[in-house]
Amino acid sequence: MYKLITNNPELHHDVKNSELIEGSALDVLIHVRSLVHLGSHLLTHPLCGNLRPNHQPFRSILIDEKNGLADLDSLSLIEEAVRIYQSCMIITPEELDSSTRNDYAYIDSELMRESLGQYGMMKDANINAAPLLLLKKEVLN
Amino acid sequence: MKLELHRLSIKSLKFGDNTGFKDGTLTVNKAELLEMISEDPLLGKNIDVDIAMPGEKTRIIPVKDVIEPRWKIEGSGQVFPGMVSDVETVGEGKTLVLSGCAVLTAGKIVRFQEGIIDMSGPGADYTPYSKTCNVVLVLEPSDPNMDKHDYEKACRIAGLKAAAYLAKSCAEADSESEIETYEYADIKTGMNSLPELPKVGYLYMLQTQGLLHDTYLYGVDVKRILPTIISPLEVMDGAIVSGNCVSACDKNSTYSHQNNPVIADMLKRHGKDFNFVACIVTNENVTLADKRRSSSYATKLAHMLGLDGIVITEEGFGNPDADLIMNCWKAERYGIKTALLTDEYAGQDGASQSLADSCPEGNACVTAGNANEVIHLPAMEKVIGYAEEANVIAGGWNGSLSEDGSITVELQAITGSTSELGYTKLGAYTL
Amino acid sequence: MVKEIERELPVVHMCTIVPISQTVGANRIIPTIAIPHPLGDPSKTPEEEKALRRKLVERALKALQTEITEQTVFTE
Amino acid sequence: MAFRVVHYINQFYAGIGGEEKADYMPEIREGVVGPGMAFKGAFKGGAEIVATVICGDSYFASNMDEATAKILDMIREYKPDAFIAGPAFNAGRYGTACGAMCAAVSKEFNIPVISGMYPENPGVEMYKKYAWIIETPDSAAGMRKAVPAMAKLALKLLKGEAIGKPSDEGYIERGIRKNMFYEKLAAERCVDMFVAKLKGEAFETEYKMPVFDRVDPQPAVKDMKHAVIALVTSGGICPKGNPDHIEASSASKFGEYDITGVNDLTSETHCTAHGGYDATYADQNADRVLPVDVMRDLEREGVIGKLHNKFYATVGNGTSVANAKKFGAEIVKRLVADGVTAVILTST
Repeated sequence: MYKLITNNPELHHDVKNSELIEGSALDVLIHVRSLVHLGSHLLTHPLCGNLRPNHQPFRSILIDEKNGLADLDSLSLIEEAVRIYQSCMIITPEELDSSTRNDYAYIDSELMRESLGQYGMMKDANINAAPLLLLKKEVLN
Repeated sequence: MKLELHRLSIKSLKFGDNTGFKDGTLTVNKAELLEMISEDPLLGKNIDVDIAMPGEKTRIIPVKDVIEPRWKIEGSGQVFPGMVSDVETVGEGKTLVLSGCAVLTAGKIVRFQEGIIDMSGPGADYTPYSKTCNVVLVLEPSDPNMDKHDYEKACRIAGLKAAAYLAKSCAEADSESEIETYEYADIKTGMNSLPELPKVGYLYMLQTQGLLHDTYLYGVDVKRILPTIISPLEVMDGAIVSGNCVSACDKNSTYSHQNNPVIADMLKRHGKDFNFVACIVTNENVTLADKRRSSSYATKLAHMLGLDGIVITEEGFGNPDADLIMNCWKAERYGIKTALLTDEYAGQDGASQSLADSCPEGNACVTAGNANEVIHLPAMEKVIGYAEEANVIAGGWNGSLSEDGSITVELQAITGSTSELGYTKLGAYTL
Repeated sequence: MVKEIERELPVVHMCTIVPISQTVGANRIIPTIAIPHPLGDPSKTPEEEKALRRKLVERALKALQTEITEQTVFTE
Repeated sequence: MAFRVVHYINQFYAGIGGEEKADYMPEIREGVVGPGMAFKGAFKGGAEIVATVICGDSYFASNMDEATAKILDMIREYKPDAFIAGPAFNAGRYGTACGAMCAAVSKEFNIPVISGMYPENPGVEMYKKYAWIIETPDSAAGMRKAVPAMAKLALKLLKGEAIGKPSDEGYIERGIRKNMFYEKLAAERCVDMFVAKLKGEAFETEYKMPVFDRVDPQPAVKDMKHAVIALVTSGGICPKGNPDHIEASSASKFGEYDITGVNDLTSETHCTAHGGYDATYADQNADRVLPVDVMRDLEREGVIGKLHNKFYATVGNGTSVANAKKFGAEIVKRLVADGVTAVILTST
């Protein structure tokens, strides 16, 4: 069963099967780690986005919830992500002003939408990635 | 395939009545350029064009993309195919290049993206774009609440249009250009020539994680492709365009794609040290299934081509490290030797582990430096853009901008400082 | 840790993620049930759980009594 | 004006005495004591030892937190520009004390800290990240080599000069990444390295990825019925309340626990100290990680000779390779001394 684990309320509301973690990005990672230990597989990379922990207070991870032997790829990715988050300063959503927080939440949601769409997880099925760019006219010729 | 790059060397910039080239100076008709950019209803009224020259006490912040002005004067297709021109295949014929010149797009998209370019001082040493004569577009959306995808696209297109326009306007000066010729054989011929040399390729990883993390190939969003083969000459005509902004230090600007130094060096050594057969373009997606698929497919292409070795370059940090490592060990298991080009996030003290993933096969790894190292950038006389963005930019923090106008940031915030295409001389060693 | 022990005494490594065990240099390896409960299974009755644990420990003792020359994973 | 340096030495180098005086309490003396004289010469007036801290090795080892705090207080009023500890050569406890003090001083005063040790001194693995440790020979006979190298590096650091690679400066690699501008573009360096690798020529990677070595398997246990089997775990199982305060991650110690007469681990008696996994299951029944119940049954049935009456536990999560190695070596030493035949190591 696919499930999103997130501390981003904005995304939580838009997704079919989602668990909202009240806490930091690290809390999300640790919760996901426990699930991976019990056999869940990661469907998205836990460090999605080209951002250091101190630049991303939100984390959203899509998993395939299962019981059984831990998946090695998932395990090494989640353990590594936890290690990285524990090794440096992190920011929590609460300590940000609302405009910055919204930007972070927005980016986090954006980065997940594509993957969530692929796995049929969006409540609003119309949300698809931007269509291939076509220009109205040949501006330069 | 044969491509001639006709290089016009730009030594200075000025505004004037007619956009064109004379005696090393590129004159820009500001009104005409602004008018062309403003055609896009997504861009606001307060857009501006400015000039920044090497050595000036000028800071540009926040910079989104850097583009080298190019224009095809002969041959099929046109520069930036699928973006500001038709989708026809490029990479042959004659392309005019305004060497030493760059178009910079500046402006806020979301709050913490983009980078800093200082035209002089200590920061200038770290970015290749302090040495170019820069035409800076300062952009804003027509509606502050505009969808960020739309605005990112508008900024991206504005930069490409400006770059094409500037080069096109210099076409009459073609007779003054210096000509560089590149030839690239089809794979069959390439394979059969130079039988004594190892056959090698270049695995070109592109950032493709979503908004602000996308790259386009002939206008196609690269996250939707299976890894594919491209000739190095197509890259020079702008077949690959950057649409990503985060972590200024190691995003590959459109300029660095057009001038990809790995391709340049491999072409130079083709026929001497190896037989350079093909570039393979691959993506860096978010889902693990995509990562596995792309790495398996890209390395399978290398295997199908019978390559003996590949150079792999990464774009970005963290999540793409997983793609880099998968590409590395999957290629090595086919018996394909690899060399990797990446950068490091070893923390401000340099004591953390540099990469988020590793494999024992990655035993030939060059890095473009530690992006977390802190640098102090003294105040400049002129700031193009918004200095306060230093406090929210990736690599900066609240308080990065001092009252005296100086900025303390990680190298991360400087555009192109740890280019993973290897476009700088920066590197790291272990103390 | 397992390598340092192996320098002096025979050791069997019971762990859930076999490749990690291989990476850290264990020679006799027994795959176990799950990371938070390698030698148990909370979904079973206490009796069943203990029987399962016994089976795994017996496998470990068998591994210790088996001559090997390279890394070996004992699955029965 | 010369830079101010505070020097740390143990009771032996202060001329107070050997092992019998190792519980000597920390004190600080103005000026130079013992090997400080040699530094004085090596500094050539560029720096001056303003005070010397003396502390017994045993005292430091058994009162680390207290000793560290006390010494930091003593140093404070001397306003040092740099801190030098040792050299400790191959003396383990002295090296550990030097390393610990360097780390503490660096953190508290943010000044350069320099020590000198033989590469196998345990202080090296533990503290090389926090201090510049000059590589020395294994005994005090190497003093004449060690002091000038330490003094030279200290002066360089004090003057804010760039520090070269470990092999150039003589210090032990700290594992800290430092940027520099190379002669060539990174792209060209990468293609150079690529060509060398293709041709099978020697090349030096710019970033070393972790690699692992191997140990040959021990011969099998011949006589299980008379064997003594010990349990060891990296899953953090310990008596309830974690009496040794084993850290939830990046453990700096392991615990040794007596299970004489214990037939079963229960939620009343044992728990896990491990912070790297959901502890619910191990806290409910620690046999799920450390199978004492089954081992007792097997002992009673005569399948094994005996379950060793002590088990050893640490936390594998985030623990440095150096520490894990050290724990392994120490544990096996004790097991061999106790006549153990073979080991079951469980991990989570």
